[in-house]
Amino acid sequence: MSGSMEFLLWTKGPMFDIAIAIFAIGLLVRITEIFMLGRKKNFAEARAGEWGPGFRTMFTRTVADPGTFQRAPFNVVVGWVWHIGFLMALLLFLPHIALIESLTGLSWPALPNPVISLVTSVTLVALIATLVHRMTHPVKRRISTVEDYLVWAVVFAVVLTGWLAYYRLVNPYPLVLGMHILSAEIMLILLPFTKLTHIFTTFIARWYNGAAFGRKGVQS
Amino acid sequence: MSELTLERGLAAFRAEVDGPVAAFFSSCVHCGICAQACPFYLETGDAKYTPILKLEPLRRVWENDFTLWGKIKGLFGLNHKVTDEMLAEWEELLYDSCSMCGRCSMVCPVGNDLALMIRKSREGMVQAGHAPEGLIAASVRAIQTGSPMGLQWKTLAVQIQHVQTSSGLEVPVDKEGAEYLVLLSSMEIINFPEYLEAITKIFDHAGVTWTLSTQCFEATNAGIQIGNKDIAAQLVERVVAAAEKLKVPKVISPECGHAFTAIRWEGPNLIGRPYPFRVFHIIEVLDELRAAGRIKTEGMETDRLSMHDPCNLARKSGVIQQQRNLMNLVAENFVELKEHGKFQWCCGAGGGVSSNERAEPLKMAAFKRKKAQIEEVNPERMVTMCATCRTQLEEGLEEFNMEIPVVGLTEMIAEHLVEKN
Amino acid sequence: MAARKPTDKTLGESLRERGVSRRGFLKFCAATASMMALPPSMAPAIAAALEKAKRPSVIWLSFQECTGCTESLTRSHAPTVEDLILDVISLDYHHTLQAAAGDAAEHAREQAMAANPGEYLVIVDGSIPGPDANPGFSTVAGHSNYAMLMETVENAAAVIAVGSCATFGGLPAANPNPTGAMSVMDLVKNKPVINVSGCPPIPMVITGVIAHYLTFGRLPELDAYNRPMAFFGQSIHDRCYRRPFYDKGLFAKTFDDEGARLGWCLYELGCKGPTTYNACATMRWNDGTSWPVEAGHPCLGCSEPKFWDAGGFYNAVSVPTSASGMNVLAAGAAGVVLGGAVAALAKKQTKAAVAHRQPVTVEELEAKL
Amino acid sequence: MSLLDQIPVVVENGSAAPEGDPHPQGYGNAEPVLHEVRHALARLVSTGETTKIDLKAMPFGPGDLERLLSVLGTGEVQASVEAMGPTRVQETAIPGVWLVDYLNSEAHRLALHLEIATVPEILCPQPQDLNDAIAALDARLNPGRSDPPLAS
Repeated sequence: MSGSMEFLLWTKGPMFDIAIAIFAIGLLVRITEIFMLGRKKNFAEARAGEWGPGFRTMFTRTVADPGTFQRAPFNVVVGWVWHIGFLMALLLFLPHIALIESLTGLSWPALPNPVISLVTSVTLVALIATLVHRMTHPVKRRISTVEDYLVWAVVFAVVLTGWLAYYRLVNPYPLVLGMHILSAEIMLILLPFTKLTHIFTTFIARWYNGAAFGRKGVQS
Repeated sequence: MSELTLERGLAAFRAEVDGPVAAFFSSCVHCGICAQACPFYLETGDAKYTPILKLEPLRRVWENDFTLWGKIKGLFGLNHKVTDEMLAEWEELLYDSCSMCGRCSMVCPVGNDLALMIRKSREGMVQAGHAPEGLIAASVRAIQTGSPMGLQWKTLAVQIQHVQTSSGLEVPVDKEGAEYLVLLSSMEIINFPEYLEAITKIFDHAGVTWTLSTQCFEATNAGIQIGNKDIAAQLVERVVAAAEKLKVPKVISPECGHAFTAIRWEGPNLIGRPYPFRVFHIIEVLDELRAAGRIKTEGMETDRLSMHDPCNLARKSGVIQQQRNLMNLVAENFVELKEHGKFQWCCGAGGGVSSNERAEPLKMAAFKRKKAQIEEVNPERMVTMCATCRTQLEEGLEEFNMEIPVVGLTEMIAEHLVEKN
Repeated sequence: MAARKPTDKTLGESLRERGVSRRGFLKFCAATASMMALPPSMAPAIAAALEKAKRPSVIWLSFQECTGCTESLTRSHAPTVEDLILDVISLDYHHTLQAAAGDAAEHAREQAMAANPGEYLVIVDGSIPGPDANPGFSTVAGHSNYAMLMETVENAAAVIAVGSCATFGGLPAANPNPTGAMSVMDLVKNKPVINVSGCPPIPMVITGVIAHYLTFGRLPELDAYNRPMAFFGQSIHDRCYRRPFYDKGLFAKTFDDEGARLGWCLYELGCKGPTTYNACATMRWNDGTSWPVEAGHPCLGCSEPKFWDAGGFYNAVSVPTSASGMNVLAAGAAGVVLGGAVAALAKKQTKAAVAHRQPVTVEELEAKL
Repeated sequence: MSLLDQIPVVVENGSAAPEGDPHPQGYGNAEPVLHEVRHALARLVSTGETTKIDLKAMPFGPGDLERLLSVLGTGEVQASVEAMGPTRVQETAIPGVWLVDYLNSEAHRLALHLEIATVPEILCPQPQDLNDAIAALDARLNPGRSDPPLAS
């Protein structure tokens, strides 16, 4: 007997354990690789410290410089919209907070569900826009790999199934909730092995960037 | 005789992979924003010039040899290897179409320092025997003759003679214990001899003790441009030896961009030890003298002036405010280019592109970005502080029939010095 | 009660015989429609069907169960149920309710089966130790549950599984399922099986399903779990009067906070309403008085498969059933070790590469010119 | 639709809560039912179609039914039908909207309907009973006669 509820319980039980284990092991492997490689000692006289500029760049790089915004407004705006939408839905939707609390004991206030559902709808539209952009813009077409499309599909599936589950547009509900959880688990599993790693490593990369420029006296 | 091979190249690529490289490649999401910062892509519209794509060889080495996932893929033969053919194809991307201006490093949303990785990639390219002929020739000349252009002291000696005659001032040579050792670039000596006369006047005016060294006058470093530590380190060692011999506490890098980053930031790491002296760009020194009140000027330039920040000086070395202070000292009608300072646009000639003859068409294409910037503010003259940039600006403006003279900032300051009685 | 051949009279006739007026019949139909969760506009169709419906013989089998389902049924306050159970249907065997015992009781069952082959209904509550389990785990009159079930359904018209044990295995089948308990639909493959899940099911739903069968003479529309759509077609969440609070993001955080007092959504307190399909929100319990959510307690999801094994009753639906923060930490620690090993190896390689790095010479470069 | 305007229904305040109601306006399920009633009334007016709404099938929370009934109010007509226990019919303050409460002989509620009709169905004589009406009356007029009278 394998119905929708059994499927949901499988995604909430054994599959979740597998996914979270692969995610945690894989991600820590990745981050350990980076830090173990480290940097060589720098003998050049520094103009400024590395930590301050490094931390600043970790945050400031989130906002594009005005020139880049003018030259690639679509890239910047759509990228922003869907990232913020995804993060809001991930971190400020009550069921997700309950999940995080069960794993970590940490919790925070949620946004009202209609806000989240609106944000998710906008995110879906923005994600479709990014795909169209990737398939049509000459640079993005040229540099895109199978992985880019795979990752897009997984991220889109996570948001779409979440949206379908929220509006209960697929019956029975445990089926669509299970699909949502499963797609999120696939995303967790893929995360350490694809560009999704940037969710974590971008802050390391930005720090290195900010530190390298910072010690030369430029806030990058 | 040993030769440069793919294997040596791959080993060199591997030796360049460190924490930042791993973090950068782990983070790239293929958003393509770097292309929007690259004059070579923007002015040709060819997507192969997207900066991150230029780094594909290094990325493959990283993925195959430094990630668990890459090793697993390798077990099943699923990884993409770096081949000799690939490197041959990438030679154009890593040299001809990149001036290492670092603008992409400033805009990458995930914080990748792409220019750093280009520099690292060139190490592998040289070892694999895939560097452009022009840069190889310049490197060989630099090692063999002391100058990438094959210039010798006797040519400089003639210049010194001219300067002394026209200024009536002494050009100090091999003066032990001077405060500053002044380095020059071959291009300056040949194209812009005014520079030597200008600093002679300014230092005399400000009462600075300085000297040239017959042992080493060349500041430029072809090894940095081609991307080889061994060549670069030898060239740096010459400067260090000269400075140590003359016991100077400070060394001045001339109006040349890469020479400054080479001696200032890479040098100590190339030789593996800190310097016993400090390194300054001439603009830094002039601004310090200005701040100390040791430079007195009279009269102002009245025409509409704008300024080109050399990438190596501004974005890559943090010298941004100094040249503006000096401009304001002598120019009353100074207008900034729209994007300047750390967000300035490259002239298109840096990073060895100007020494790489076959890259000439790309170099001129990339210049169109600078040209558009200049057209926007429509100055009567351009001011800059890098001989390579200055040459490129002059050639480019001439190519497009724009009658805008280019002047060096140091010379302009020298022209306004208050005459001593 | 003795087994008897069902009369040839239709239900309509037998009601009128008992002096029910046409207005009374109309009222009966209205009540029946309400009980079957059908709209009032269906009353004429019900009236027409009742004019033709025959009384079926019913055999009720109880296996590994707690009698809660029977208790629920007999506490049904739907007032027509006495008529339905005692008069309208012919309940020929129910070992908890019937007066007869021992051989007489078993005889009644056999008689009912023999008298109405292919026409009698079998109602089952409780789960059944499967064919591979020790048959001695649960027996009635010396027959294993499995043997009795298979024998009884052989000539039945349909089987109605009542309660979560009969429908999904329920508590006996919960991990580790010591008796190898199985559900009716796991075992009965060649007869229609209608599932009326719940622990216990809403009494009105039990009688409603029986009423539907005997009114229309056919099975109601069923969902993927063979449950009647009329009662199980919508989730608790969709019909919950507290749903507007969910939609507005107003949640009770504890059982005694302000939100709980104001009747806000119980999602965070573990309500399984979103994944649970049942009619509690409209039919309610205790004569329509209230139901768990109205009483301030989250839905346990008792009418869904594996509800005993679906994680804590007081954990939100989104909370995984097994992983804990410790698992994540352990996996992370393993990652650090593994990553460290890989990186150390890579670093060793790099060091070797740097150490054996052959310096580039001018001669080598010249050779390229 | 001009007729509708004359009907004094104010559904906007439909969920106007009883005193001390802790819920903000707009909560509860009384208001949607009132809108359903409004649509049913429109149908009754334009096409004569009647509607029955099973209130027991509504996902009412505490107080919802009371709120609904307090909005509908009490009208002029009350009726009671004795058949399989009592059935109480109450006209609401909205003409055409009736509350029909079906109870069994033990006064347990079988069903609770809102009926939107000129007259609730349960009050009307059933067609088959009407067919037998003359015979029934004749039987009372002439208790002795056995031959049927002429049909009207």
